[in-house]
Amino acid sequence: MTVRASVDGIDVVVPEGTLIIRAAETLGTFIPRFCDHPLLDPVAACRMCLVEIEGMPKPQASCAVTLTEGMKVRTQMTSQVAEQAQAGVMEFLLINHPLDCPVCDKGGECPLQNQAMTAGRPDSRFGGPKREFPKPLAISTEILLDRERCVSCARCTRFSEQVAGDPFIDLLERGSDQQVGIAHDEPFNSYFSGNTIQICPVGALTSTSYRFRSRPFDLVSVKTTCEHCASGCALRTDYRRDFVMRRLAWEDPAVNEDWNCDKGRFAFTYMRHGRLSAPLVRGSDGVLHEVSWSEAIAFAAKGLSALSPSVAALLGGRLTNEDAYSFAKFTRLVLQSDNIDFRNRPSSGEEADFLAHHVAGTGLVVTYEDLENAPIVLLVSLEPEEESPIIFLRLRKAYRKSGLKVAVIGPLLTRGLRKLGAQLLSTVAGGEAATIDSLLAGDLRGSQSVLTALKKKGAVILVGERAASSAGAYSASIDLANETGAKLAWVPRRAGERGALDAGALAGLLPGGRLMADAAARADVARVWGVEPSDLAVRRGKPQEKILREISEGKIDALITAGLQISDAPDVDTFKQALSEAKFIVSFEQRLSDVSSYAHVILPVASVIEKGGSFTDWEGRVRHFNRALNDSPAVSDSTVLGMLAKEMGAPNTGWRIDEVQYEMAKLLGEGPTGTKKEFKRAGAPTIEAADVKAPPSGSAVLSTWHQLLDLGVMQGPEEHLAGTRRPSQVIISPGRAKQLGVATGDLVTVSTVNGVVTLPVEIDEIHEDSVWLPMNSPGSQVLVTLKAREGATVKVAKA
Amino acid sequence: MTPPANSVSLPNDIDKELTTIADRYTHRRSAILPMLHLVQSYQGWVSPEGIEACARVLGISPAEVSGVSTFYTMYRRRPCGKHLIGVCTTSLCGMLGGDAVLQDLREYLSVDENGDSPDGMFTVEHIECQAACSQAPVVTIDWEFFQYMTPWRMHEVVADLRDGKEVKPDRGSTVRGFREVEKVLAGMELTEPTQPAVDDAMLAGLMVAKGKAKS
Amino acid sequence: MAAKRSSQKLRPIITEHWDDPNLFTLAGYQKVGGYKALKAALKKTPDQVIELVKASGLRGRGGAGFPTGMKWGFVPKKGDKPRYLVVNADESEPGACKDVPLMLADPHLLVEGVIITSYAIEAKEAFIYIRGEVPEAVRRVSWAVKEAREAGLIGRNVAGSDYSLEVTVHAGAGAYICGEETALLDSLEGFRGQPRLKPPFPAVAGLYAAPTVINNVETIANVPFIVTNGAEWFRGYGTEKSPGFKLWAVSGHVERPGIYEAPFGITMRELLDYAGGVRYGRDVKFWIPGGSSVPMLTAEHLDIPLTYEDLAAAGTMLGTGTPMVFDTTTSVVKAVTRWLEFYKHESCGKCTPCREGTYWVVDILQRFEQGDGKKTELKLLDDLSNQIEGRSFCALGDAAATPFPAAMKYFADEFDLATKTPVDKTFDPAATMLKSPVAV
Amino acid sequence: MPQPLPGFITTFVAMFRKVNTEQYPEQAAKYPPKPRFHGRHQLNRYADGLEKCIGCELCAWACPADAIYVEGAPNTEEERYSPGERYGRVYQINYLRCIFCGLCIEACPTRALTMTTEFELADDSRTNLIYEKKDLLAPLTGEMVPPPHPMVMGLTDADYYAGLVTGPDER
Repeated sequence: MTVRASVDGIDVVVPEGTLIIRAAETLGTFIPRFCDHPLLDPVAACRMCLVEIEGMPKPQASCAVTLTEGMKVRTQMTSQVAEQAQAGVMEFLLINHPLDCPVCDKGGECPLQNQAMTAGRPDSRFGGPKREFPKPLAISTEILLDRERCVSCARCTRFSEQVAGDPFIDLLERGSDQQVGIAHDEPFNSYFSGNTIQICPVGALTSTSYRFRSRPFDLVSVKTTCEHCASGCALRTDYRRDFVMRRLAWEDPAVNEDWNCDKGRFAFTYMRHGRLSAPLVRGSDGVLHEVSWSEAIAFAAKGLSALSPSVAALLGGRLTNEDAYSFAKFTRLVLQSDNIDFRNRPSSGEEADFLAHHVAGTGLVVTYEDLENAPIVLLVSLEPEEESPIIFLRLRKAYRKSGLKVAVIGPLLTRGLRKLGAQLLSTVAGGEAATIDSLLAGDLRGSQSVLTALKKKGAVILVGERAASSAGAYSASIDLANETGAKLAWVPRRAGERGALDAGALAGLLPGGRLMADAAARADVARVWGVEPSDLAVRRGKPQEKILREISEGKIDALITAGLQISDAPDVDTFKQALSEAKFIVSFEQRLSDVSSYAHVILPVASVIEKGGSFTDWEGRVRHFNRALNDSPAVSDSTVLGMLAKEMGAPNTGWRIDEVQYEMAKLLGEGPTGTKKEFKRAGAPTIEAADVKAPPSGSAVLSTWHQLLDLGVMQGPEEHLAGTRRPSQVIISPGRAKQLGVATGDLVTVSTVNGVVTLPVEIDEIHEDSVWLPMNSPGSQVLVTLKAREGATVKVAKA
Repeated sequence: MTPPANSVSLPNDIDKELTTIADRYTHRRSAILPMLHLVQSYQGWVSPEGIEACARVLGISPAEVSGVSTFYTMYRRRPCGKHLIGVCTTSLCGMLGGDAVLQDLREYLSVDENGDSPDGMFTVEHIECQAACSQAPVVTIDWEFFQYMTPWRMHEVVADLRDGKEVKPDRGSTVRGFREVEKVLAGMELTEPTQPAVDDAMLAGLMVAKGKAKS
Repeated sequence: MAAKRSSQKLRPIITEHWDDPNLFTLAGYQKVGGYKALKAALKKTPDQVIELVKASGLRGRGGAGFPTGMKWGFVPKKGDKPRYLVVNADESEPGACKDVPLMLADPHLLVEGVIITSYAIEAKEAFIYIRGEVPEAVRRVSWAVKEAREAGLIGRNVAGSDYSLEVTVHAGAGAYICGEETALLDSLEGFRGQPRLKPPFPAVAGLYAAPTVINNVETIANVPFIVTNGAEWFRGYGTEKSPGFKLWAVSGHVERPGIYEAPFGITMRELLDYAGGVRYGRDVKFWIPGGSSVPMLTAEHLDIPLTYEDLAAAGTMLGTGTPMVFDTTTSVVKAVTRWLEFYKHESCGKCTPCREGTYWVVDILQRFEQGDGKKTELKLLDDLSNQIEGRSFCALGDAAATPFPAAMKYFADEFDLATKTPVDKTFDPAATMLKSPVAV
Repeated sequence: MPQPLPGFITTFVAMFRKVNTEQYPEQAAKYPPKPRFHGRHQLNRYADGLEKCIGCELCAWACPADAIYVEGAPNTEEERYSPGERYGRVYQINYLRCIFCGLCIEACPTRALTMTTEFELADDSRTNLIYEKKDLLAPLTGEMVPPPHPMVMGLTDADYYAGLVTGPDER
């Protein structure tokens, strides 16, 4: 349904329910505004957008009135009434504004400043004392508030309440004393708090990390893609000279809309610190020495050539698509090996089969838009707010606007899940498959509505990477999708995982989900690479866990690692053992890491802003980005691999980014040159649901996942951001708390034979047999301390 | 903000009492105003502790409760004396004598900049219109109503309160103290009125109509 | 000075029994015929009651004067959402003093009106939102509700009928803005009492997003009388466009300030007469027909009939129908300053014109009060009033823009004088004070 | 008169006219630049020694030659260089690029940046011609105390901007 109306005498035809302010935008008429934001509910509080509507005695707020048939609207362009009304409101807004633009971080990109120029008076008639507040007020370690500058548009408070669901800031006081504020002792620790800075139409909200660092006119803005998680946010990276000064969300309606999370916004300084400037080679003295690139490449090439094909590549899931692809190609073509894995985290063979069958090279199957329009979204082994925050935001939007039903198979309703009004199908870790089976069989209590909804058109199942720790969970998810007709998507945590999978950085898989065992697929890949099919590695490789074991067993001799962190590995001891026993290790690093002390050659590579490339988000959407720091001498992994390949005498096929992207387009079916062919796909995994036994008394089944803000290396030295982390705590059920005789806040130990974690306890409605710990937070590094993965049985006791 | 020295703690079972108020409403958040009145009935102000208790019981954030509590003028930011004396100084009351009453009372009780008398017995403040302009100037003591106030009558009332004498307002119930009246507003105390609460102004027209008007 | 009986215009109807010492009790109320109207109403269908009130022409007594029956008729009767009645007993308008007296003197009249109204709109739940600063009204109305509940007039099967109703008395906490109906709803829902966007209108999506009728106390108090005596009887009072009678609460510099109940159409001169005239035989300087939010008039307007239509023609409004009278000892500059201080204090802060406009205007007016105004600022004040009026979110903003232009219209010379002389020098504050009836 | 004569006369007369040539550098002191001459920049101070520059970068923005580079930073209670919240931590003018147009001076909101009449800027090193903050800051005169130090007791940053500071704190 559309309506026809006129704005400034120009006819417009817009969908029914279109706000005047939006209709005017379609004509290119910008009506000034402060409180209006297209993704927030209208409030019409600032009164800046007043327009004249024929037949109405008073000017109306165009941000709150929808166009109706035949309505005649006149904006400030043609109406003196509207122009005067806006000028009057602007004059009022400025009387208490400190006009400290020269020292304000918003100065130069400030809607108030800009609109004061277009809609304001040239001079001020106000001579009285202005409102004054102590400034700035730190409402969290990351966000600072200048109340004097605030125009009470309530964008920040509405964002926090409506979009993020974290109403930790609210308007306090009233009348001319009205101000934004937090409650006593409860800071604005929302994962999405940085967005309020971006939507603040004045400089009232600024960040500690960017305060007074630079001015907008001094910055160069580049559109980039966030490298932190698989949500795939478009970012605006603003840099000055050689330093990134800040990051903002770039508007992308298909993915992150106008938002991003605080990790994506503030965690970028890791790129600056401790960067390697020259290659390092371990001398005969056992010490790493800086050498020239040619020396390093020659040394690495010699070492690898000697041991090839008894070589493996471990990638860690953080690489760009182009780099992961180059590794996939380098391993198969140059090293003649298929030992490659991008998963440096708890993983499983079932997962590899699932990915090969269902995910690799499928392109867009489930999108953000699908989530928004779904009748139900079932989450399996996924806590979206912690593990993929933009999925969380989209689910919350759908939950608020259209009552999307969210159901979750997991141990407890977390804060994030409560904000989605989610229904819990409670299970201990490891019981996911059994729960899905009984959901399908119809004998899970209270799940009938879930099953019914899953059978509706558009239903979605999202399964997280933690399903790898739960035998049968991936298989059961496929069954559930097949039985109900719901769409199934895989949500990894790291930005590089989906892209690495599509690029073929997994044993047995060539780019685009092609099976190495499939001759036709091999031939197709070989043709694009300009080689004979016989030039590619033949023997099927191993996943990471087996690779590490085979190094210790002497079956694999050399390793290439890229962006790897030992502490992320499911079995830290085995990893260290393997690294110490490997004959030759070439490590691609941005800075020294815990792998460096084992490496024989360290090749410094570019960070994500120093190279172009792409990430593929969980949807399968390829998110290209350009190089931001053009002057940086740093080189990408694929360039380095090219040098190595040349040195090792490999066929001269492309390693430059444009060549890589051309090949990828051909193989992955992207872009105009993409010619996606269908090849044989792997069969679905059919792992039976594990028997879930109740843990012995005094023990519990461990549930654990990464909190969004934790000890991750890429959150680096960013103290202000770290200050907004959620506290590390153990979650146990009320029953267990009673048994242990502990109250909220008491210390509780969680232990295995390997180690003990002691944390304050939080009592929540978690599955009776479960205990929850943060995976990698201060005081709780599960993989390192307990050496246990999700689903393990751990002892729980009062400290 | 640390609570002032003269702040008292909430009782241990405050959550239970707050819950009984919340349970009165199908939509529990509606109970927030009476709940804050209840907090004041214990503490004489709305403390951070009280805000957290309300937030806990209603399942909303403390910031939201703070937003509400700071919006309404009857919720106090600091502990109140035993009696809260409010003198109306909006147009009519102010001009008919409210200004003089307020100025005199502040001097008479030697109140500090916060309006507290040195003995902690009284807190004096100016209040906005009580919508009882026929009885101007209006003074409220613990929100009980006093009309046609003059400085010298104010002195008597204050002296009586200090001496612990029973003070009857011009309509309604005996003045008992700020915290006690907050219980009424919280809906936690329901007592049977025994006397009519009618004054001359309310009957003015009726008396004229009945020919009984005083001239 | 008492008015002659022969020309008596006063008609105590609502106030008829206010001097009865037992009226505030259920027994006392029933003795004078209370709750008979309820029984009569329950014999009619809800729609019949609405039709009756429509036919009576009853208009809202809260200030806007919207036809009550029409308001009730807007509530959709279909749909699965509950319907609510909310009584606006948040009387806070400077000048108004009628709802609180009504609740103190005759709480059961309000309760009976609430039951009938709820029945008419088929609400299962009614809220009486009483301003928190009047605990005595909270006590009395709460007690009346308790008595009515115990007498089977509230709760399941009201007075033996099929109809059930719950009534909740809710105390506010000090915010004039909550007299604005949508702000009241937000406050009642437990939020900051800031007004809401309209549409949706409360009749469609009000309390808890359900259909809601919001009526003023005095409006509701009229309902039992209309049910008992019929629409024709009601229309027998007042004028065509302003039918019925009204509690005229006269305040200010008069001999006997107080409530005078009379049909619409009575003049201020007559009311003044009943109230014993301006005290000490002084003259009227200016008067305000219905609360500080409506423009003031002067002595030359004393013969305008007090009706919605006649006052509108005179450039003002009936408002709450509670005239304030100021004699010649009053400084209009001071009066306007105080009103603006009130509006500044009570502005909710949501919209810019009201929040910032009142801040600015008060800053200027306070200097005028000190004799420190500038001539150019009079034009500025006029501009600012225009910038507030019609551009703010709700009627409070418009109200804040009312006092100055009206005062300027009649008393420009006083503002001129205030550019040089403090108002306390021009007008002795002592002279305008009340000589207390309880003076020593 | 024969043709060449007027020319010789002109030449002859000119020999007795006052010469316009200024002998530089011998007589430099005799011919100081005019007061409004656009010479080297200076970063001014308040009477107590605090810097006027707030690091707002408006000069850098205004500069048509892109000769100015500024980085701001927050003042703290312990370490204060200018009144108010912000000061210029890095201040560079590249005199290889500067065209002495003075637009930076117009842009400065605190009158921190002005131009002196100093014009002797020649150098044989590119590096030396990038003037740092220490090269540009006005010398401490009179009672001025070198920052960092607190603002004069009782004065606010607004008072500083209004020119109410007359000297260092008595303490």
